[in-house]
Amino acid sequence: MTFDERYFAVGRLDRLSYGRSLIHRLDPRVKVVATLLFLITVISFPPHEIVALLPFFLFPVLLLTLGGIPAGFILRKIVFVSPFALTIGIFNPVLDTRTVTVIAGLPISAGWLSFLSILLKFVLTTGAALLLVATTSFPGICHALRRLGFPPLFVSQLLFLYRYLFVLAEEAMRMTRARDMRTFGRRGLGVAVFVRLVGVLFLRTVDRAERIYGAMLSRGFRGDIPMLRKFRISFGDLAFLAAATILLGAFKFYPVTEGIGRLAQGVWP
Amino acid sequence: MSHHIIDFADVHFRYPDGTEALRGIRFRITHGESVGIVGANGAGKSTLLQHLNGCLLPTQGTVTIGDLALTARTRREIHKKVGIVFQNPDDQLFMPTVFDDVAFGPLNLGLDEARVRERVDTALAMVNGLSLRDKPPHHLSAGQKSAVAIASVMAMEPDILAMDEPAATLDPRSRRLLISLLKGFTHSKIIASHDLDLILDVCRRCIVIGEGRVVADGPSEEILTKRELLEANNLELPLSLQKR
Amino acid sequence: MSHHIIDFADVHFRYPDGTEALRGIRFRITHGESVGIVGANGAGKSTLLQHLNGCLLPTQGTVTIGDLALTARTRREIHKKVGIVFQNPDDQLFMPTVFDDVAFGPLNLGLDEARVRERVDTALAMVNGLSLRDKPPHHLSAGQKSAVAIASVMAMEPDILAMDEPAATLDPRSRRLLISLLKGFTHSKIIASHDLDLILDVCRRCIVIGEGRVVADGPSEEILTKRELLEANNLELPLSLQKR
Amino acid sequence: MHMADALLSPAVGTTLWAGSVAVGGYASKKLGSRLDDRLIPLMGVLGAFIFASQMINFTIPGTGSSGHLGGGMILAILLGSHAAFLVMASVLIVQALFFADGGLLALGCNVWNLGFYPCFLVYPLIYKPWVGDGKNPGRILVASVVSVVAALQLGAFSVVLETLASGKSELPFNAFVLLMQPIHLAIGIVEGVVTAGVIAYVHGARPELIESMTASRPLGPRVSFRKIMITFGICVIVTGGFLSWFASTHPDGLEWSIEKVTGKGELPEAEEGIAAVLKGIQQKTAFLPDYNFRPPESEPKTKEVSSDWPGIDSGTSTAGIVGGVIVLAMVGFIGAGIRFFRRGGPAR
Ligand SMILES: Nc1ncnc2c1ncn2[C@@H]1O[C@H](COP(=O)(O)OP(=O)(O)OP(=O)(O)O)[C@@H](O)[C@H]1O
Ligand SMILES: Nc1ncnc2c1ncn2[C@@H]1O[C@H](COP(=O)(O)OP(=O)(O)OP(=O)(O)O)[C@@H](O)[C@H]1O
Ligand SMILES: [Mg+2]
Ligand SMILES: [Mg+2]
Repeated sequence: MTFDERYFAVGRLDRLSYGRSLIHRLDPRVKVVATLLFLITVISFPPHEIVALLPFFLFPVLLLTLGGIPAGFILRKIVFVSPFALTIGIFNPVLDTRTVTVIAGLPISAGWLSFLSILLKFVLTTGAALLLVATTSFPGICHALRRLGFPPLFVSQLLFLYRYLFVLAEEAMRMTRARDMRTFGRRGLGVAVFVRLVGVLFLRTVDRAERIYGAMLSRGFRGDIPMLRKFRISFGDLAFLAAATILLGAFKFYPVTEGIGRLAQGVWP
Repeated sequence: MSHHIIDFADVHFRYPDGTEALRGIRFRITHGESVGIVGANGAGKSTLLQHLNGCLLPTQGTVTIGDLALTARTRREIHKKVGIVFQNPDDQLFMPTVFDDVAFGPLNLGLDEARVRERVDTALAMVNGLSLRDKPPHHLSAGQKSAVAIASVMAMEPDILAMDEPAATLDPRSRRLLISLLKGFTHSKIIASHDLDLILDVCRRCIVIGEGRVVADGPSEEILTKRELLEANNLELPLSLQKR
Repeated sequence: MSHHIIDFADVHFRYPDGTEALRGIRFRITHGESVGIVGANGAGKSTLLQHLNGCLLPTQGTVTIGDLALTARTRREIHKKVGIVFQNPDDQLFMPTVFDDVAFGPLNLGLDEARVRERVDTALAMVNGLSLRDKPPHHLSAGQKSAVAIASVMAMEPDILAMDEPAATLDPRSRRLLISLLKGFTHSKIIASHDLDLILDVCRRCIVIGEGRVVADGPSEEILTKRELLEANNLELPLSLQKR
Repeated sequence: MHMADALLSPAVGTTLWAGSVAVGGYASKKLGSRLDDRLIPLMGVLGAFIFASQMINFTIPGTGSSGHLGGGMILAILLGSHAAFLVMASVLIVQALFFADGGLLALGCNVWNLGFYPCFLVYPLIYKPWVGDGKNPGRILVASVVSVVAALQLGAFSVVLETLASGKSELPFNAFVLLMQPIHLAIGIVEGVVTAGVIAYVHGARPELIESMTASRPLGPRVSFRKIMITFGICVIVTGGFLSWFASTHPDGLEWSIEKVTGKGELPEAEEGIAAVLKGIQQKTAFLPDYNFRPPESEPKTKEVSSDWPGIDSGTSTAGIVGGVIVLAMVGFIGAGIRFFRRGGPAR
């Protein structure tokens, strides 16, 4: 099992962020801020809200299509991480059985409404996080964090984490592989060997940190990671942020869906 | 002895990111053969070797070891037969001391203590590593690690031996020692390496891999003297055949 | 130009676990020299190289680079002069993209943007790696990583270049490219390797290390043809000098 | 035990974000003031190590299932409170972004639950005093198990509080606690044993390593009383603020845990204000005047359905359904259209 399989194609997600689409080229800061606004707005709807959430799907769809991100891939990742929210949410229909409304003779309980609402919010929020990485790249997000005032120390070590994530995971994977090749049946798979494996990996990691530090020093490192990439907020970036804010506001404060529904009912009674 | 036969039938392998590392590998190795695998960086040698014991499973085609087709199910059976030495010895040494590491395989085979100790000593002696017995692997030099990794596989007495760049970090004497060790190993063996001189010494047959395909397959003396074939694959004549 | 001089005076080094890796190393390398360091596995080559830029500090004796004695204080000054390529490129490529990595050194030197870009391009072109510019290191093959690691050091335009087994993962063609790159580097260089043919091609002087001491020191042609000396140190004649 | 955005209300999310950012800023400042810059690669690489160690699994005796290492506690032991907290925050950021494990808003909660407790509470108050000079394997074992269990219990309990305070789940307090705590007790014991094993191994193999880390550790071997008080203070303020806010939205005290949460007072006052203003504007500008938009206050239905309810009558719900179908169709259409133009366009 490769690292990618274990963590459900992290490498692929990372690779998507090397794209050069319109969305990819937006300033990372703008995307981070817009994503946070989006999340807060979605989350701020009351527990039983459903219809008002639907227009928000416009955002992920725009990012997916304009950014050239495969929708199926993102969806599968969302499903992959859903168990916790589902487990907690599924109690709602059981515990809250008040009938709220009757649609076509079917009584709809409040619990089902709130469960569905959790599901929608889950898809929207999880999708937003994944799409942020897929269209911004992790280093881009790190730069944004730094410009947004996160301590340089924190951001630098975050970049190291990203860089060595793949290296160390592959290393761990190959160590496990070596162990599994020399274990037959259950022996050797227990905690005792595991603890040593992790211990060895830890020691190697620390040694590696030493060597990396040496390599950094020999290239003039003085406590600060310089970056050549400079981000300038362009008119396009501001326009994107403004448009996103206005749309989010509209979706939040006007019952768009219901309005359209009534409009449609008015037209086709 | 049909169980020492290795058969690759139209084996394809694609990495999760879409890299087509193997694109239709086909060969058959019979009992007692010694085969060298050569090719450019990124040609697919390591990927191929990892198919020998099911570390990777083909995305298309079949690998047969002895009379078992390689699948997720038969993997464990096959692990007992094939010993692989990986390119990076650090991947292979995971126990706190050299002794524990070499003993790990035999212990898991269920041998008793005396037998295990005997095997460990024999295997370490083979690679001239008896003095490293009680050292922790992360305190070894690169070449010492390689030697121990080889010992830890030899201690399992595999039917089929596969090695990926076994000599890259060894000093010339240890390399010679490895060559004689390999010559003395009478079962089937497969060795992937850029060290064409080693291949020429140890392997009677040589397979050239290029972009995931078998480009040439034949007696080493023949293949490794074809300058154009070699150069087309980022290789060159073995150094001992080059005039200075 | 005194600042390209390397002087080891009775250098000892003991690892925390008590291993005496260097036991009185003594040599002097002057400007423009090219020196090969050879020796058995575990002789102390990697340990010695790590003293060149203060990754390790001698437990006894002094290392002088140019006119500075190596201490914890002068380490930073010395880093600017010495570029080291480590045995494992993953330890060296620590930035998220190849470009950022190669630019790291020049940026720390305080160069302006245009100059940095120019240096990065020149360095990548040297190792035939321009096409890798925007890739993240974790998607490179072993050979490509080695090439980029070399570029990231060359971009610093060091006064002194040190490499530890630079050719171990390279295929024969890439190895040739490295050899010509090294031949073109006119400042001082030190290369530790078991690839005696590479040493013979690139280095005019050769130092043999054994058990942490200098065993022999002289012109490569001379040293690398002394069969007894070599064999006493787990080495042998370069393959291209061996008759087949 | 990662909180998900979908279970969170903005108030809870932002409160814990604020708490985590404050602690993170404090930790960075502490580290920065005595920064040994070799800590930067070390912290980063150890963050990666946490992921890597999770690639290695083991079989839990007797159950046949497999487990792996968690994170926070082992980092705290090896790096000290401040650095460990920052590393843990980074690990959680990467999990939120790459694995979509937890969400971005829930990040504040997760950093708090999985970083703050082990690093700033359990490590200095439980682990350090218990383990003593760290030379006795028995004490390491006991201290690790107790610490990991304590940290996980605190974390799990916080998840319960945060979820309930957000009011998205109908789970009663008792049931939720019964669901979370025992599971995490089991996990904690296994993880504690594993943590102890790793620490003991590292200590045996490279004693100087742990010692040197201890030496450069900002929170020295003697935990000062002042620091404990500060830590506790922050903790009390955040939890207190959090609980009082919670209490104010659920005025009937403990009854909320037994009766169903009726989802009252979801939005903070300010947003109500904005909403009111906007509604006023809407009425004044007579936007779509013919269509009867739901004015929540004007339709108080039965008593049990509180004012916050979407005021559903069959008319609005059919409008909602029709509208929903149309909105989704429109979104799909927009997506398909862009795809079409991108394919056919000059870009490819
Ligand atoms: N984990 C991986 N994910 C994606 N692609 C990979 C992975 N490992 C290897 N590859 C790619 O597969 C191809 C074959 O790689 P492989 O490691 O088999 O080459 P090799 O012949 O062993 O090269 P070398 O001589 O450098 O060891 C290369 O193009 C490489 O980039
Ligand atoms: N981190 C370490 N801790 C303790 N001992 C070490 C450590 N690293 C190396 N050694 C020991 O120091 C000696 C010199 O090791 P070094 O790595 O310098 O050898 P080398 O000449 O580079 O060998 P190789 O050719 O195998 O790379 C060896 O005996 C080795 O076991
Ligand atoms: Mg390979
Ligand atoms: Mg070495």
